[in-house]
Formats: sequence, C-alpha cells, structure tokens
Amino acid sequence: MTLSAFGARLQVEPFDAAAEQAALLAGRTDLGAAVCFTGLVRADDGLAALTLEHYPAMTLAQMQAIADKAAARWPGVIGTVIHRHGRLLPGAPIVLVTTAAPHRADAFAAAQYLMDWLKTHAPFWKREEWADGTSKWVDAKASDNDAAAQWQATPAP
Amino acid sequence: MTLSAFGARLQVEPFDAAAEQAALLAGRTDLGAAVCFTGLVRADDGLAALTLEHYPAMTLAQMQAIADKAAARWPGVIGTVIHRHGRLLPGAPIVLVTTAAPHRADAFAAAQYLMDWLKTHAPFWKREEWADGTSKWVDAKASDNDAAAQWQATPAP
Amino acid sequence: MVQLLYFAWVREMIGTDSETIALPAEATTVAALLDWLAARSPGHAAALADRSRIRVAVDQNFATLATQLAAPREIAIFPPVTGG
Amino acid sequence: MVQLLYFAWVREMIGTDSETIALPAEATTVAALLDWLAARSPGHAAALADRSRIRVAVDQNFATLATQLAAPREIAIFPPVTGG
Repeated sequence: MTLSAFGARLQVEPFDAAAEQAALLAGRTDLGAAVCFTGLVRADDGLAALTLEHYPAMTLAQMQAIADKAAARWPGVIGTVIHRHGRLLPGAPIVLVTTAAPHRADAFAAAQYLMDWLKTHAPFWKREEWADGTSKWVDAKASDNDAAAQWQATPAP
Repeated sequence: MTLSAFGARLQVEPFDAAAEQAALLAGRTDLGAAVCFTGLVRADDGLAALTLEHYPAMTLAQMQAIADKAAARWPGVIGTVIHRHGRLLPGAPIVLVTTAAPHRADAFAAAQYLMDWLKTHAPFWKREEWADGTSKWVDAKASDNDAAAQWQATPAP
Repeated sequence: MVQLLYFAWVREMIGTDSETIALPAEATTVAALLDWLAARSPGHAAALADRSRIRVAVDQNFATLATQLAAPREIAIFPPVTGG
Repeated sequence: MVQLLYFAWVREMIGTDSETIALPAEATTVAALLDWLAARSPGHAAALADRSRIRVAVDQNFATLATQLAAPREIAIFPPVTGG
C-alpha cells in the first residue's frame, strides 16, 4: 500500500498521461479498468489564451483532500490528479485525472467525481485573453456547480 | 468531417492509447474533454490467461454499428474503439475506448455507453485458463447486462 | 449451399469451425435446422442439447428459434456471447 | 503580524499580491477586517466594494464574513473560484 491511493500535483509543464497511467498499473494484475480524463483549453468564440492563477499551498492541499475523499468513497480505486497553472493556449492539456480499479464503474465514477470538483471548487481563477486583445477574469459557472452538487445528493456507496 | 465520428477496429496486437487520443485531437481546438478507457485482463483467483474468440465480420460490423449509435446519441463526440482478440495474459490491455467532445459529460457518457455494450453484447467468447491447468468457457454475466440495460431506460438526449 | 459457422464450445463439441451443407427442405426455421443438425453426429447432438444455451445469427444478424430461413448464405451457431 | 494574500482581480485592483499588517484590534471577524481594509486605499475600496463577490480563506481554510479571527497567520482574499 502507498501512503495515499491518490496523488495530486500542480505544475506549469505538460503532463504525460500514458506515463501516469503506466505508473498506476505497474506490477498490478488486479486492475481491470483504467480511466484517463484530459481537459483541454477550448478556443471558444476566439479565445486566444487562458491563464490560471492559484493559491499555491491551499490549492494543492485541497486537491489532495478531495483525492483522499475519492479514495475513501471508492476503496480499491487508485489515481493521480495533475493540474497545470500559468498561461495556456487553445488545444493545450490543462488537467489530467487518471484512475484505475478492479471494475470500470468505480474507475469512471471516481474520475468524474474528481473532475466535477476540480471544475467548480478547486481554488483557481481563470483569465481569458481574446483574439481582439481584450482580456477578462472568468465568473463562476452555475452548470458546473450543478454537476458537483449531484455527488452530495447521492448516498455514499 | 470524417465519414464516421467513431472508428472501430479488431486486432491481435496491443494498441497505443496515447497515439489514438492524439489522432482524435489533432488540429482541433474545440474539444475540451478527452476520455480514454482501457480494459485489462485481471488475474482473478489464479487466472493464467484469457482467450477471446470472435466472429470476424459480424463482431466488427456490430462494433461499428454501436459506435455509430453513440455518435448519433452524442453529436459532437468523436472516438475510437479497439478490441483485441486471441490469447491475453493478466495485466494485458484488452479494449480501448477513447472519446473526445467539447464538454466532459458527453465524452464520459459515450465512453461508458460503448463499454457497457462491449462488455455484454459484443460477439466475443472468452475462455479462461487457470494456474492449475484447467480451462473453461466463461458464461454470460447478469451484472454487465444490467449496466447495458440502463441505456435503454434512459430517454435519448 | 449454406456455410455453417461454429464458435466457442459449440465449435469444440461439434469438432469443426465450419461446414458447408445443402439446406434440407424441412429446415424452414432456425429451430428446424437445429433439429436436423442435432441428428448429424453425437458431437452435434451434444453441442445442441440445451437450446437455451444456443444463439444463432443468420447472415450476420441475430436470429431466434422462430426466424424463417429464406435462402441464407451463412448461419452461425454459438453460445450466448460473453462480451469483451 | 498577518500575511494578507490577494488573487485574481482582487490582486489587480489592490495593486499587490500580498502585504503584511498588524491586525487592528477592531478586526475580530472577517467582515470587520474587510471594513478596515477597504479604508486603506482607493484600490482596496474598489476591490472590496461588492462583498458578495469576495471570498476569504483564513490560514488556508475557507471562511465566511462571520468567521472569528483568532491570531490568524495568513488571510487570503479573492473572487469566487472559477475552478480548473
């Protein structure tokens, strides 16, 4: 057993999804399912770049806390959560959640739970730059909050 | 536009999940979400090997048909489904479903839909070899049929 | 002539993965074809003994015991699929 | 002394990402601290004008306007988080 079933990292540089998944699966023959989610910067409506600001110590601590919560909720699931910060261009990978479990339902659920939290409650602030040279801070979104809220409504397994 | 939003393949050799996902994302900046599911052979209870037999023309045609159904149900989602056949050892990757979409909910749903179908209705027959030298054909499982059935109960989006 | 294909333990019990037959006149449905096939050899009989464990595809479409056979080219007989 | 940290447009409007202050006696709650801070400069006043758009963490835990301040070491003030 490792100390935590889930690792969390914050970094500027890109991540290697295949290497992260391979690290989860190394030496294991009890894991029948591996899920890998990659979030990418969309070039919606002429977006030129996205800058993510974070609160270094708190953001990482909260990422690790939600990862530990996922580990407690889905025992047997292991995973890695990596979030990038700094300035990112359209098409760039921004977040990776990779999970592995004996069965696919748990691997999918844990990955979706982590993504719903990351997209809503993770302490990041996004600044959008547009093709016309303007830029603005993004407001919090209601639809993502709804996705995160469903996990509170669902009874714990 | 490609001819089909989803490709389906059957092969003996391993697949390269990262390359398949990269092919989906190439040149696109409208896709905010990429999901990759890998199914692996579990060494449950001393399993030594798993052999997948299939009905070549029909199995591939049915895989392409369900992939096209996913494409119709989740417009804007693209993906690739690869299933291996032949003899596979514990820990070996056996199936890959990789999807990409503007938003994560669609990418996750399409991948889960395809996996639920593949695990139940895809024309494969599995023969298990055990550490003690015995082997037997696997019977159809009720739990996987339940997972696939939920998609019929859910109204189409 | 019809190509018969067998998979998994149906193939093993019959002892071949395929055979080509002239469809007998009485084999107007899948059920009737299975009855006729079961009489071909002890292996056929054993493989087809429990019809609830037998699935059939006619020209690569899933069929039932009641499916009518109208000039089929390929009939596959196999256990319930176990998925990928 | 307390380290104040500012993020996103709060940081931009105040004009610095951090400052160290002696916590004033009247700043017994988050709300009272924000009142005191808003009087420090036009930038502070503008950044903190709409309290419904301000979130606060005390020693890296989310706080509310009513949270009591008992010897905090680090107070962060920022807009609602927009997630990753």
